[in-house]
Parts: sequence; structure tokens; C-alpha cells
Amino acid sequence: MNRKQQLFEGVITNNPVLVQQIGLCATMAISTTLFNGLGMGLSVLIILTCCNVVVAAIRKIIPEQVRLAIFVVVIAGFVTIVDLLLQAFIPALSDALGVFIPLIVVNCIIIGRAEAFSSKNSVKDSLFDGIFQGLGYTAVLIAMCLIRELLGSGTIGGGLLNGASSFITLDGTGAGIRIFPQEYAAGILVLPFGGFLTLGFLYALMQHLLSKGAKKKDAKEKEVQE
Amino acid sequence: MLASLVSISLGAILVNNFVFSQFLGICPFMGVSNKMSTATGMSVAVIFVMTLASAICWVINTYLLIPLNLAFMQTVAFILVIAVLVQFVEMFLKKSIPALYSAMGIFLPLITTNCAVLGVVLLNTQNNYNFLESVVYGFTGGVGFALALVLFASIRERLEFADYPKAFEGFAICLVSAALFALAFMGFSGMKIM
Amino acid sequence: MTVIWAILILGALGLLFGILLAIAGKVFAVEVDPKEEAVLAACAGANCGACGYPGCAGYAAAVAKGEAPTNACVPGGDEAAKKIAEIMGVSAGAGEKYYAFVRCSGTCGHTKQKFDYEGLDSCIAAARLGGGSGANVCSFGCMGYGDCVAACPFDAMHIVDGIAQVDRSKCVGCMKCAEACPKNLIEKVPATSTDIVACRSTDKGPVVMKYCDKGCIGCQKCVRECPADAISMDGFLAVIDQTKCVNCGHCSDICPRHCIVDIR
Amino acid sequence: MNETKTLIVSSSPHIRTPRDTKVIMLDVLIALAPAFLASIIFFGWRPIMVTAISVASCVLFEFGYRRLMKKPDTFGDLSAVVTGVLLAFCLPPTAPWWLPIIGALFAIVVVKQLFGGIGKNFLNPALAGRAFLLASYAVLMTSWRPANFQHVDAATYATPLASLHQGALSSTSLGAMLLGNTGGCIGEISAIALLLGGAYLVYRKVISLRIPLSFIGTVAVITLIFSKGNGHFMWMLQNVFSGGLLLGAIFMATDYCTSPVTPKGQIIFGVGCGLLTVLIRYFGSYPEGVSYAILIMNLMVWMIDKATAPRRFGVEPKHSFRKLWAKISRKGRKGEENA
Amino acid sequence: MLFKSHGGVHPKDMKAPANQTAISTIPQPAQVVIPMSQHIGAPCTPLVAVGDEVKLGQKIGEAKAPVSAPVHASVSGKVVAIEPRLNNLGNMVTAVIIENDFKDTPAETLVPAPEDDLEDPDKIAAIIREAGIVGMGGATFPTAFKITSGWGKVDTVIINGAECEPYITSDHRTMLEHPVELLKGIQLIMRACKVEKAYFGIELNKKFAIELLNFHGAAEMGIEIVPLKCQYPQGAEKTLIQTITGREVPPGGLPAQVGCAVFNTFTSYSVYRACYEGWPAIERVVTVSGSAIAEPKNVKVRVGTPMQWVFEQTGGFQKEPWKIIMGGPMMGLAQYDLAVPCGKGTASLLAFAEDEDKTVENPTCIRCGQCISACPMNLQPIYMYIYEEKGDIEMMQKLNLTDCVECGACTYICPGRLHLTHAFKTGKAKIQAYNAALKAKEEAEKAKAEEKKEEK
Amino acid sequence: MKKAIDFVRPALVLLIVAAIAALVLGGVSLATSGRIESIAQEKMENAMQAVLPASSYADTGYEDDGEINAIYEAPGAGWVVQVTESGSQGLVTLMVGVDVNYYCTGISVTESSETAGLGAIASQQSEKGDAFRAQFVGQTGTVAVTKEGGAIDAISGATITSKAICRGVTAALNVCRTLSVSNAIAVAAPVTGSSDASADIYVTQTVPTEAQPAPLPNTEPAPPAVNLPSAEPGTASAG
Ligand SMILES: Cc1cc2nc3c(=O)[nH]c(=O)nc-3n(C[C@H](O)[C@H](O)[C@H](O)COP(=O)(O)O)c2cc1C
Ligand SMILES: Cc1cc2nc3c(=O)[nH]c(=O)nc-3n(C[C@H](O)[C@H](O)[C@H](O)COP(=O)(O)O)c2cc1C
Ligand SMILES: Cc1cc2nc3c(=O)[nH]c(=O)nc-3n(C[C@H](O)[C@H](O)[C@H](O)COP(=O)(O)O)c2cc1C
Ligand SMILES: Cc1cc2nc3c(=O)[nH]c(=O)nc-3n(C[C@H](O)[C@H](O)[C@@H](O)CO)c2cc1C
Ligand code: SF4
Ligand code: SF4
Ligand code: SF4
Ligand code: SF4
Ligand code: FES
Repeated sequence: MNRKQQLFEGVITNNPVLVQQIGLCATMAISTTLFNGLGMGLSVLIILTCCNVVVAAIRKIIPEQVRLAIFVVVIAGFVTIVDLLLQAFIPALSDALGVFIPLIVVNCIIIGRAEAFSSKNSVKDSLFDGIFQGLGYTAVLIAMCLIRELLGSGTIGGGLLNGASSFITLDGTGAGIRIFPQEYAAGILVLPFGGFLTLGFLYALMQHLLSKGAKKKDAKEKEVQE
Repeated sequence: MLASLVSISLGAILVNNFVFSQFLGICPFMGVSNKMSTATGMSVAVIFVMTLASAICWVINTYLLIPLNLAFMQTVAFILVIAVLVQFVEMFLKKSIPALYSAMGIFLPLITTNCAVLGVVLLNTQNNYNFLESVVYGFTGGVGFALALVLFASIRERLEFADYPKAFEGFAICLVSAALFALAFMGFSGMKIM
Repeated sequence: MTVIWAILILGALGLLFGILLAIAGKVFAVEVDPKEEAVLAACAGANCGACGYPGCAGYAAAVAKGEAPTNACVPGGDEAAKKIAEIMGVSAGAGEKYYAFVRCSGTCGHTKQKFDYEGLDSCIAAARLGGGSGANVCSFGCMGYGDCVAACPFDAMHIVDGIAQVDRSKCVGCMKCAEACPKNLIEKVPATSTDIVACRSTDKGPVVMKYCDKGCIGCQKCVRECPADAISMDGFLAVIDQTKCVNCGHCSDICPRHCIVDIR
Repeated sequence: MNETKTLIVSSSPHIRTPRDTKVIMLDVLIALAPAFLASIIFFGWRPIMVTAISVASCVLFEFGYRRLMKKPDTFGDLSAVVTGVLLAFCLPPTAPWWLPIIGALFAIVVVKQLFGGIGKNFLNPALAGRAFLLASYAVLMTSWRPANFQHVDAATYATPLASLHQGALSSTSLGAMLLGNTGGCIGEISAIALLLGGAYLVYRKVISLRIPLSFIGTVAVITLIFSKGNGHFMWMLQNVFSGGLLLGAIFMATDYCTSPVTPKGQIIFGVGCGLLTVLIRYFGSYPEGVSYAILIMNLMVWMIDKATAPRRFGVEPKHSFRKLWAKISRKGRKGEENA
Repeated sequence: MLFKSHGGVHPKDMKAPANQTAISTIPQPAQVVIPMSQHIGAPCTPLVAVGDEVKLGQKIGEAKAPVSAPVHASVSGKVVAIEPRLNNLGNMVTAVIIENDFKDTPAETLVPAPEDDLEDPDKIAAIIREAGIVGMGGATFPTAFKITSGWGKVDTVIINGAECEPYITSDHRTMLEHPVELLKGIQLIMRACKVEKAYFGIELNKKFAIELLNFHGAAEMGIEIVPLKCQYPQGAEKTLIQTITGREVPPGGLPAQVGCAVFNTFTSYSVYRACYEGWPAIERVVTVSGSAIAEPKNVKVRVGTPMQWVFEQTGGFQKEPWKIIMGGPMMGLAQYDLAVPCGKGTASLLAFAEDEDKTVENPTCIRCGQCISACPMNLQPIYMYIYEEKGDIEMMQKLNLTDCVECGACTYICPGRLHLTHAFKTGKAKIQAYNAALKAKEEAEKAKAEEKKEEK
Repeated sequence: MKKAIDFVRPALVLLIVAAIAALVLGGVSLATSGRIESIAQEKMENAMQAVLPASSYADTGYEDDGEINAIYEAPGAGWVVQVTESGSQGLVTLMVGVDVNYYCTGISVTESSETAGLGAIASQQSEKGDAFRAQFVGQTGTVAVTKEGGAIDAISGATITSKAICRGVTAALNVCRTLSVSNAIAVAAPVTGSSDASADIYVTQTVPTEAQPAPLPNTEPAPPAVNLPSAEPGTASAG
């Protein structure tokens, strides 16, 4: 398998959120500060990769009737581990993400990749698939966070960066770098409404760029033909 | 007692609607709302599974996990129960009541990976609901989901006649519409009946 | 102790459910269309609902029944679409390739109008006025309101200079456009044909002369000069038999009205 | 054939009413004028500024969007002006200058034009704009000032609705509410001015009475039955004449694009708005429920329309009530004949 | 007005200009073009050949089918051609072209029927049929067939004097100038239909006509004059029946199903002329009006007179015409060729100098719902329109698009300037084509199945 | 025989997978549970320190009655009460410090979903928020906003939230009184003001089980949520 292409697919052409349209709940729910987004993205990346590897490893011994049940147990196991680790070492993140950490279990991306990819591919391929898909997911999350945080509270890097000194803090207390005063920020963007709206516009942007890309490709092909 | 049930119901259906304010079950909400008929079928299935899952998981949590100090295993146990439950119900319906299966059963697999179902049982434990409250929360949460789904399906029918930029075709315009739904549903925020 | 309990409980649950499911699988076994299963296997299996069907199984069933398109699985992408198409035996590239062709050359400035039309932008609607021909004096010609354009699912049809024109780089030959045209102007032509009569008027020559600079007047020059004897007359209209045509392009060169077009 | 000039041919009919979209929108603007006047009298120059900015930005955004998307211009139909005025009318007079601009951006671009412009949007743009602002800038949107002729302490000023929300009758007199000598959003204060505008719209047949009457009627009935404070009647009257109820029922619930088109549907819509308004006023966290009530009902319009198709001509009415009515009216006719 | 009808619009009636003066006559044209099909139903076969001399009122087209009506020469002279000519529908139809000798030599058949015959329904119907009388209200349905097919079902005759379309005043002038003849004609129709009672619905903008008819003893003849609210389309058959009797003709049904038969005012007058004077339907009163017309008026026009001639003889155009309509402004047909002849059903010729239908570049529905309030058939034009545009046959049928009577009320009122009625006409065609295709497919399948059976 | 395997195999595989999962989970849980608990403890500790500085706190075991969630006793210093009230948008959870004379020593809003810019000010660490919370220090008896005749200036535009907090503080003060009556820890101060009708208070422990606050391994103790009052408790009392 071509890794470069696999990466490109994971992040762009087969992006889990923007193209496969799955894993939406958490994407919208937690993308309010960079801290949350990054935390969630990386958690999913890790869980996805682990699950992919394990599922790929045991794919041949799974009986059909209990396939789903086994996937679910594997996934839930890793999710719980990550959940416990977060609680123990990054409690701020655990607090912020709340119920959405255990909900990674049902995040369609993970089951989806287990069913669609790693139950049919080798361990190595699955490992990379997990990483790349996770990266694609994280990228979208970060984009969402940046937009929503900037417009919704006037800051960038909330939780992670600390305004005055630009210090990176891992305990989620960073206030973020203030771009404009809070009083002008459209706070609604950090509410559910903002999640839907931002993802909608992001998706439209993606579609626009993809179609532009396709057009260019077409034009090029034509040129080549001529 | 009744008051608390009423307030749980109101909360689950309107105030903290699963889709528009809790962000749960968005994937099927987006996926199945394109036709009114599929939306209603899915609605029934979700209500059914959410109620049943709430009940069973409450029992498992209260009589197995808590006494044995296994709260950390909630997620694993719940999702296992849900997955098996859904699969079991699906098989049962397919064989025994094909008519019902074709109306609602075909939506069942979609529900396993619906955050709303796991979400509702996790919220049940988080809120320390008793058995009755859990079941009511499960049921009314499902009703809230169904309400959102059916209303959204009707608006998507109307969207067929709207005229949006090409880049917004499909998923994007649906998300924007859902955003406007969430905006309207904010009217219920903070509502309490006492 | 906790760990042991954990293993016991989860193990017991696993055992219980495993047996339950295994038994259920036997007891509730239902015959499934093998095609359906194959399609299901080819889907991404995310049960995401993006296809618009209730889950992958619902979609697979619809595909197997031939009710759903083979390329609706969004997460599966092209790969899944290809596989599903294979399973369903819908081979994309098999057989001869066809394109749609609009048999009219009456672009703006070459035809006459009876009146100024006002109303719906639709050929069928326009054809309700002026005795079925819309504002055109030519009762055969393209009206250019683009019902065919709207019908084309591949954006291959466009109104250029007042009449419909096929963009061959996009046309797949589905002929949805032909169904939409109230004038029956659109014809399926093999990709190999190079010379086509772009007119459908069977009116007499002098009549055609009056209303269109480009219409076939039935002079029979092409019939006479065709080296392959591929052209015959249908009333006052030249018709090329594409099975006989040798693609020499002579007719399009000599047609005095330039209504035989060379689309090489 | 008339060779000199080709005639126009179109399908019948060949004549049309002079009342096009622009005329209708102009009528709405005329109907809004009294309320505008009242707001100037009671709030001074600020309403002029807020309204002007709101209208200008609505028109500009509409123009800009359509240009950007290479669509034909539509600002000439004045619907953007109406949206602008109504958006301004549901802002507090103290709103800073940039507030209506943000509201207009959202209302016109996201809510209206993104869906294709007039007639295609499913949410009332002005109200959606207000909801957006309310959730984003709650402080600015809930800072009230008393009207010019009110003798109250400005520092602790609360609108009549705020006290109704607390479950007590407002100290503002009914007369003041009718005239507009009270606090509130720019366009909502004067009940008389709004009713005047409503009467004009009904007279010009721009709106029918179905939505406003069923809306206001529902609120009146429910607040009368479930009244708080002392004085059932006063409670009902204050509920009807305070807040945005009249503005909403006459000008916003009647917005063509976002209300049902069938007569029966309009009544259901109005009743729904009324119920939700009271529900939110009584139990919600906001003192005012009108805007959200209308927004929520907007979501149901398509379903309501589908469910309330008029009875097919020439087919016996299905519902027994209608049958009964048909019988009664037939009897009446017989009686007439006998007499 | 007994029952209130649903829907309706109130366009400015514009009747005054042509209504001021009495009906006048215009010189005959040098040539008349008489299409063989001036009615709903089968076309006539020509009875004459090129070169034949014909007399005034001579039957020149024979109606063989039951739903048809013969045509007569409207001038005396020589047949110079029998060829396809453009008619008001934009189609080329067979027409007899007669060179006028300006002598008006009457045919032998032009004699009043014997008094006794006028007591016998069968005979009256036969006279009406022979006279080629068709519905003059615009639909041109053969009147004799309407009468005979209603026997046993019809208990009420309704005379349509609504004349609800703006501009048109030909029926009104007829009422004013021939009240007695008109009433006698109605009496004949009642007799022919075997009913005792007739309602004569007249809109309230013709108050004087109502008084005049009452003065001439309408009531004694069993004719009840029913004043109607001025509202378009008050004169539409189904609406009129509903307003006057409270009965509603079911969808797709005929008036006879609810015991009614509706006849136009000028039809009734023509019946009088045929029975008492022997005249076939060769002349009718036409309103010439519109903003491009110099002198709006009502004139008697021979069937087959080209429009051009009528316009020239009535004073011509004062401004260049922009649109020319045969029929009323709401339901009439726009014409592009002035050579088109007037027919039996031509109640008016209108010429507009400017854009009276106020077309806009981008018709946009604003969901005002006015079309729903305006529709006399309780339809939902706004939804019919969007589904028609989408080509959704199923929804079109669900919305009862085929119930539309194409009255144009919705289009008139639409502030968004949508081409609603046009879309419904198109939609009906689409539904028809779709159903035809369905039927064909079904039949083909049936045939196949039978073939298979036979093979077995 | 083959059939039996058909049934058993899936079950066994599921069993094994589940068992492994459980094993791993159990291990991780074991390894982390100590830390997780101590973190929770620490959080609580910090919140309590902020409203009533003391060397140790002991859970009195007060049963959650829907309003008062828990009472912690700081021997000699007073109590910290966790109260939940319903605010404007949802529930508001407070920590209220109460000294032995039933004066409020400080409050902190630990959880709320009030509107940003309005009710949320009450929980914010901003000038306005600090000033608002500082008003409660030294209050006793029934605490109320000025509109209702009390001494607390409501956050402007957020009277509902302010009132909810006043209710919470009042409830906390009252519950401590009844507590002390039944427990006889308090020295002076007769019970005044309205007493909570709740008589069914029982106290399981008066001595803390874990006397030592958990040590903080990596992080500095967070700053107190509330600035200490400038005014003395006594002078600010509403009497
Ligand atoms: C919308 C509409 C409006 C009509 N208006 C009139 C009218 O004003 N006067 C009239 O005589 N017929 C009118 N008609 C025609 C009548 O429905 C009906 O055809 C006629 O009265 C029957 O009489 P006839 O057969 O003698 O023409 C109208 C029809 C329609 C569909
Ligand atoms: C095929 C056909 C058959 C008809 N049969 C009758 C009939 O038997 N009796 C009748 O009164 N009218 C009959 N009509 C006339 C219609 O009811 C109606 O008068 C005619 O379509 C004109 O419509 P309008 O009068 O509304 O314009 C028939 C019309 C058609 C097209
Ligand atoms: C969007 C919105 C959010 C609000 N949020 C709060 C809130 O969080 N806390 C609060 O006390 N009041 C809130 N209110 C205001 C209350 O509903 C009520 O109007 C206010 O408490 C009246 O108090 P005042 O006298 O301080 O203005 C909100 C109002 C709106 C419109
Ligand atoms: C009776 C009436 C009420 C209207 N109400 C609104 C309104 O509440 N909000 C708004 O944005 N536009 C309103 N409009 C203007 C117009 O319909 C609207 O801006 C559309 O462009 C989008 O809904 C109204 C128009 C009319 C005729
Ligand atoms: S409709 Fe089909 S055949 Fe016609 S132009 Fe488009 S792709 Fe080609
Ligand atoms: S080809 Fe046919 S459908 Fe297409 S524009 Fe011409 S007339 Fe219309
Ligand atoms: S044209 Fe048809 S739809 Fe329109 S008002 Fe008339 S009957 Fe109704
Ligand atoms: S009258 Fe026109 S604008 Fe109004 S609803 Fe009907 S179609 Fe739409
Ligand atoms: S992530 Fe929630 S349903 Fe898919």
C-alpha cells in the first residue's frame, strides 16, 4: 500500500468527518477550545490505531455471529483505558470532554474502520490507517476549534496556550491568546448551533475546494490529451 | 415523583434535546432524515432500543457493577449489552415478525453505533436515576430524537426546492439547517416546570 | 479482587452473549440473497446511513433488488462502488459507446421566430403555444429552453447559441435528455459515427428555405455523391445509415446548407 | 403575419394584478411606520440610528451576496428592507451600532440568501438574527432603558415582561403599554401603533386575520385561565400588550415565507405560536417567548401545510363537523325559500 | 347569489369603454376563412369543392360524429380554396375560403321552424344541431349534444350571464338589446332540456340588464334572475353551479352529474335566432377593446372574418399592439398572426399596447398563499407549481392538478409573477403522457403475458 | 459434534476477548484509581480551602436532600457546605464556607451553566465575579438581594442567578445551625432566623477518617477562588 496516498486519503479525500460524514457528535460537541480539540483528536487517534491493530490481528479468528460484539468489546476496552489514563493524568481534559470520552466507543469512525478496513487488511496497514484516519479527524477538529474559539470567544488556543506568556499549559487552565475583546465575540458559536454551522461551512469549503481541484485535474487531463 | 418524571421528560424531549443540544446521535440524524418514511421508521426503532437499553443497563449497573466496585467497566459492559441486544432483537424480528422488521428492524444495526443510545445509559448513571427514571429518560430521549428527526426530514423535503450554492449541496446545507434548528430549539433552554 | 471480578463478570457476559448470539444465529437464521451478502461485504460497514438507507444491510438489500444505485456508499468511496457494481454485474465500460446528438442546427440568427415567447422556461411548456412549435417557425427545431439540460444528470447538455448542444466529454449516453425533449430531436449515435445530419425538418425545400438558413432542403446532393451509398431520403430529409457510413466526411463538405456536421 | 413587429405570445391569463412583491413589502413598511414613530417619541434618536444601520446592512448584504453568487439582484423587492426594519424593531434601543450589522449578516446571508433568498428560507430571518444576537450578546440584548416619559429609576429598570416573568403584575399602567410609554425593544412598545399597522395590513389584504387572531387569542385565553398575580383580567391584558406579542403576531408570524399557506394551517400555526409563547413565558428562562415560539413553529410549516390541504372541490367533506355545517346551512337555505 | 363560492379575484373590469355604444355592424370582408373545426369534438367534412358557388347560411361542413357541429357559409360567394389555415389555437386546420360576392344571397334553408316544432324537445335539439350552435361562452361544446345527453339527468338549467372576464361586454350588450329574444331562447332551451326552472346568473355590474330582463317577465317564464357578486371566475361552470345551487360537480365530472346544464347568454340568443328566424351560427357579437384599440366597441362579425379586418373596420389601432388576444384577458389565447379568422366562440378581440401581464425576469414565489385563496377549485397552486417544475407526477396527481380549470385566477393574483396556469397546463400534459405511457406499458405486458399463455 | 462447536466457538472467542479486556482494564483501573481518587480529593480540598481555610475537613455524611449535597466539617473553623440551587439556565452548585458563629466565610461557584456575560459572572474569576462573591463574606441569617430587602447587589441583568446563590447561602447557613444543635459542637450563638424544617439530620462521624489532605505531586496549589474580604466578617453582617 502506498503510504503517501493512504495519508492523503485519510486527511483529505477520505477524511472521516468531511467525506465519510461520520463521527459527527464529538466533532461538534467538544470543538470549542483548541485544548479540547487536540485532546479529543489525539485520544481518538490512539484508540483508533490500537483498535485497528488488534482487530487486524485477530480478524481471522473472529466468528461471524459475534463479530460486532468483539469489536465493541475491544474498542470499549481501549476507550476505557484512555478514559482512566486521562482522568489520572490530564484531569482537566477529562472534565472538559466529559461523556464524550466513553462515547468514543460508538464513534462511528472506529467501528467503521474496524468493519471497513482492519477486518480486511494486515496489521501494518491497519496501523497506518488508524494513524492517518486519526490525523484526518484531528485536523478537522483543530480547524473547527480554531474557528469556533476565535469567533465565539475571541481567543486562540484556549486551554493550551496562555495569553500573556504564550506558555503551553497542559492542565487546561490557559486562557488562550486574546485576539479581540470578549464582548464582541459571538458566544453562540460555542453553543450547539455553532457546532453545526461551523461544520456546515467547513464542509462546503471542502466541497468547493475538491470540486475546484477536480476541475483543474480535468483541465490538465484535457491539455495532456490535446 | 411524578414531577420529577415530568421534568425529566420535558428535559429529554425539548430542553436538552439529544440532537440539538446534547450532540448525540448526529450521524443517523443526518443520514436517515432524507426521507420522511425512513425517518419515521428509524424514530420508532430508536425509541424502542433506547428504552430497552436504559432498563437493562440500569439493572446491570445497579446489581452487578456497583456492588462489585466495577464502575470503570460501565462503558464496556453497556456497549456490549447494547450491541448484543440490538443484534438479538434484529434477528428475532427478522425471523418472527417480518412485517415489523421491514418497518423498523432494518434500522436496528444503525442504532448500535448511535451515540444517543450509549449516551442515554451513561447519562442515566451519571444522573443517578432510579429504574423508573432511567426508563422514562430513555423513552423520552428517544421521543426527542424522533421529534428532531421527523421535523428535520420535513424541512429537508422543503430544501429540495431551495436554491443554495453548489458547494453547499448535500451534507453542508443540512448542517446549516440543523444549526438553524438548534437556534430555534434554544428557546427551550433553561425551561423548567416545577 | 476487583480484577478477578472484572474478568469473571465480563467473561460471563461474553460467554452468555456468545452462546445467545450463536443460538440466535441458528434459530433465527433467514435465507438471504447471496448477492445481498456480497454487497454488504463490499460496503464500508460503518452503518452510518450516509447512503440514505437504513444501515448497510438496508442499502445492500436495496442494491440487490436493483432499487439502489451501486455508488451510494459514501465511506466506501469509489472502491466499494466498483466492487458493488461488479457484484451486480453492471459493467461500466462494456459494449459500444454512444453519445447523444441534437439534430438541429438552427442557432440564433439562422432561424425565424413567429413571435416573442413569454412564459415558463421549459420546452414542453413553450410547445403548448404556437401550435406545438413554440416561437420557432420551424416546427421541428430546437426551442432552446433546455428541458434536456435539466434532465441530464451529468451536466453534459448545454444551451449554446440558442440550441442544445452535447458536451461529449461528459455525456455517457444515458439518453435521459431524449426522454425530456418534446421535439424528439435527440438521437443516440455511436461514438464512432462522424457525420450526422443535424436537422430533422421533413418540410419541403422552399418552405425550409424560408425559415432556416441551415435546414435540410432535400437537394439530394449528398445522396448522389456518397461513395458508400449510405445516404437516403426520408421525404425531404437526408438520412445517413451509420452502418454503411465509412466516415469519409465528404457529405459534410459538400452539403450546401451545412446541415451535415462533421464531429471529428 | 405581421411582419413589422413580432407580437408577444404567452399563456393565459394576460393581465395581472398591479400588486407585486414590492408593493406588498411597501405596504408592510407603511404599516410599520406608526410603531417607528412611537419608538422615536419614546426613545429619542437612537431607534433611528439602529433602524437605519440595520436596514442599510440588510440591503447591502443582500446586494453583495447576490452579486458574489452571480444571481440576479433582488434588493429592489424591498424584502430586505422589511427584514432590516423588523430586525431593528426587536433590538433594544440601547443597542450599539455594530449589533444590527452582525444580526443582519446572519439574517440575510445565512438564514435567507444561503437558501436561495425570498420564499426559500424556512426560518424568519429577522427573528433568527435576533436569536443569534441574544445568545451571543445577552448583556447588550437585555439592557433596557425606560421610555422618555417614564418616572422610574433607570438604574434598576425592568420591563413589564421582566416582572411578569417573576410572576407579578407590572407596575406599568395599561395606558402606558398601549401608548408605548414603557421599556422594551424598539418596535414593540406601542400597542396602539402596532394595532394600527395591523389594521392597515388587513385592510390592504396583505395579511389575513387568521394568524394574528389565533396567536393572540391563544395567549389571551391561556393567560386568562392560568393567571398569576392578582386580577385575572389584568394579568391577561398585560400579557397581551407587553413584550413582543403584538409585533410578533402581526408582523412576524405572518411572514409569508415562514408561515403556512393554507388557511387551516395558518390557524394551527397561530395557535401553536400562542401555546409556545405562554410555555416559554411561564417556564422558560427568558421572559419573552414570542420570538422563539415563532422560530420553533417555523420548523413545522412544511408539515402543517402538507397536513392541511384544502378540501377538494366537489368531494364531500370528510370531517363530521363540516358535514354538520353543510347540513345546517342547507337547512337555513330551505328556511329562506319557505319565507 | 345563494351560496358563497370559494376563491376568486377582482381584476378591474375595464368594461366601460366598449359598453357605452350599441352593437354595430362592420362591412364584410372580401374573403372569409371558415375552419371546419370550430368546436370541441370531431371536425367537419367539407360539403363543397373549390369553385362552388355558396349561399349565405348554406351548410358547407357536415358533422358526422355525435359530438360535433356543422359549419355554414357566413357570406355568399365562391369557394376559392380548401386548405389548411392557421386557427386560433396555432394549429393548421382545414378551412373553406370563400370569395365574398357581397350579395348575401340567402340559402333556402334560412327559414324559421314551424311553431309546432318548437314544443318538441327532440325537434328543438335537431334545429340547434343543424344550426351548428356550439357553446359561445368559449368552450364551444356542441350545444345540441349537451342538451340531449342531459335528458333524464338535468333538473336545472343555468344560463351563464356572468361575463366575469374584464373587457368583454358582448353578452351584456346582447342582454340590453335583445332581452325578449334572449328570454325566448332560454325558454326554448328549458323546453329542450325538459325542465321547468332556469336560473339566469348575472353579475351585479349589469344591474340595468337584470332590471330589464325582470321587466320583460323573466319570472313568469320560470326564469329566475340570480344577481352574482362581481368576482372572477364567477362564470366558470363549476363555480356558477355551486354559487347558484350549492351543488358541487365532482372532480372530473360533468354538470349533468349534479343535474345541471349550463348555457351561455349568447348561446341562448343564438338558439332563439335559429328557431324563430332560421339563422345558423354564422354571426356573433364580438367585443373589440384593449389599450391599443382606438374605439372600443361591440360589433357583429361574420364567422370566418380575419382579425385584421375586424381591427381595421373598427377604427384600427391607436398604438402599436404589443399583444393580441382572442377571447378574454384571463382565458383567451394570444395570437401572433392577424390572418386568423374569428369563430363561433370568439367573444372578444383585445389588443394591448403594453405589458399588461407584467412579466418579470425572475418570477419568485414568496409563499404569500394568495393563489390558494384565489383558486375556485380549492387547489394549492404554489405546491402544484413546484412539483410540476420538478416533474414529480405522483405529487402532481396527489395535489389534484388535473382539477385545475385553468381559470388563471392564481396567476393573476400572484405577486411573485409566477407562470402558474401555464405550468398547470403543461403539468396536465405531462400527467397525460405519463398515464398513456403507463397504460401502453401495461398493455404491452398483458399482451406478452397472453402470448406466453398461448404458447404454453 | 460439529454443531456443538458451532455454538461454543463464538461464545468462547467472545469469552476470551472479554476476559482479556477485563484483565487489562482491571489492571489499568488498579493502577490509576489511586491517582484519580486523589485528584478528586484535591479538587474538593482546594475548593474548600478557598471558602474556609482549615487544616482538615471531614465529611459529616449528610444525606443529599436535593438542595444540600454534602457538609464537611473543619474542626474548630466551621463547615463547608455544598449546595445546589436552580438558577436561570440550569443548576448552580456552590461551596459555602460557614464559621462557627454561622457567618459566611466565602463562597465559590463550582458548577453552573448560566449565560456567559450574565449569570456566568457569578462563577468567573473576574473583577465583577470576585466583587459579587465577596459580598457574601460575613453574611448571616437570611441572605437576599437588595431588591428583596437584602444586602447583596445582584449581578446586573442576572437577578435570577443572584437570587439562586442567595438561596443557597441561606440554606447552607441554616443547615449548619441545625447541625450544630443536634451535634452540640458550636459554642455560642443561639439559633436565630428561620431554621430549616429538616429534623432528620444525623451525623455519622465527627472525626475525619483521612485527616491529611492528599499531597500534591506535580502542581502548585491553585489560588483560592475568592479573594478574601476587605471588610471584617462582623462589620458586614446584616444583623
Ligand atoms: C374560468 C372560466 C370562466 C368562465 N367565464 C365565463 C363567463 O364569464 N361567461 C360565460 O358565459 N362562460 C364562461 N365560462 C364558460 C362556462 O364555464 C361554460 O362553458 C359556459 O357557460 C357554458 O355555456 P356554453 O356551452 O353555452 O358556452 C367560463 C369558463 C371558465 C373555465
Ligand atoms: C368529451 C366531452 C364530453 C362532454 N359531455 C358533456 C355532456 O354530456 N353534458 C354536458 O352538459 N356537457 C358536456 N361536456 C361539456 C363540459 O361539461 C363543459 O361544458 C365543457 O367542457 C366546457 O367547459 P366550460 O363550460 O367550463 O368552459 C362535455 C365536454 C367534453 C370535452
Ligand atoms: C439569553 C438570555 C440569557 C439569560 N441568562 C440569564 C442568566 O444566566 N442568569 C440570570 O439571572 N438571568 C438571565 N437572563 C435574564 C433573566 O431571564 C431575567 O430577565 C433577569 O434575571 C431579570 O433580572 P434583572 O432584573 O437583573 O434584569 C437571561 C436572559 C436572556 C434573554
Ligand atoms: C406580512 C409580512 C411579514 C413579514 N415579516 C417578516 C419577518 O418577520 N421577518 C423578516 O425577516 N421578514 C419579514 N417579511 C419580509 C419578507 O417576507 C422576508 O424578509 C423574506 O424575505 C424572508 O422571509 C415580512 C413580509 C410580510 C409581507
Ligand atoms: S442526458 Fe445522458 S445522453 Fe443526454 S447528454 Fe446527458 S449524459 Fe448524454
Ligand atoms: S433539444 Fe429538445 S429539450 Fe433540448 S432545448 Fe431543444 S427542444 Fe428543448
Ligand atoms: S388556474 Fe387552476 S390552480 Fe389556478 S386558480 Fe384556476 S383552477 Fe386554481
Ligand atoms: S400567489 Fe404566487 S407568490 Fe403567492 S404563494 Fe402563490 S405562487 Fe407563491
Ligand atoms: S458520532 Fe454520534 S452518531 Fe456518529
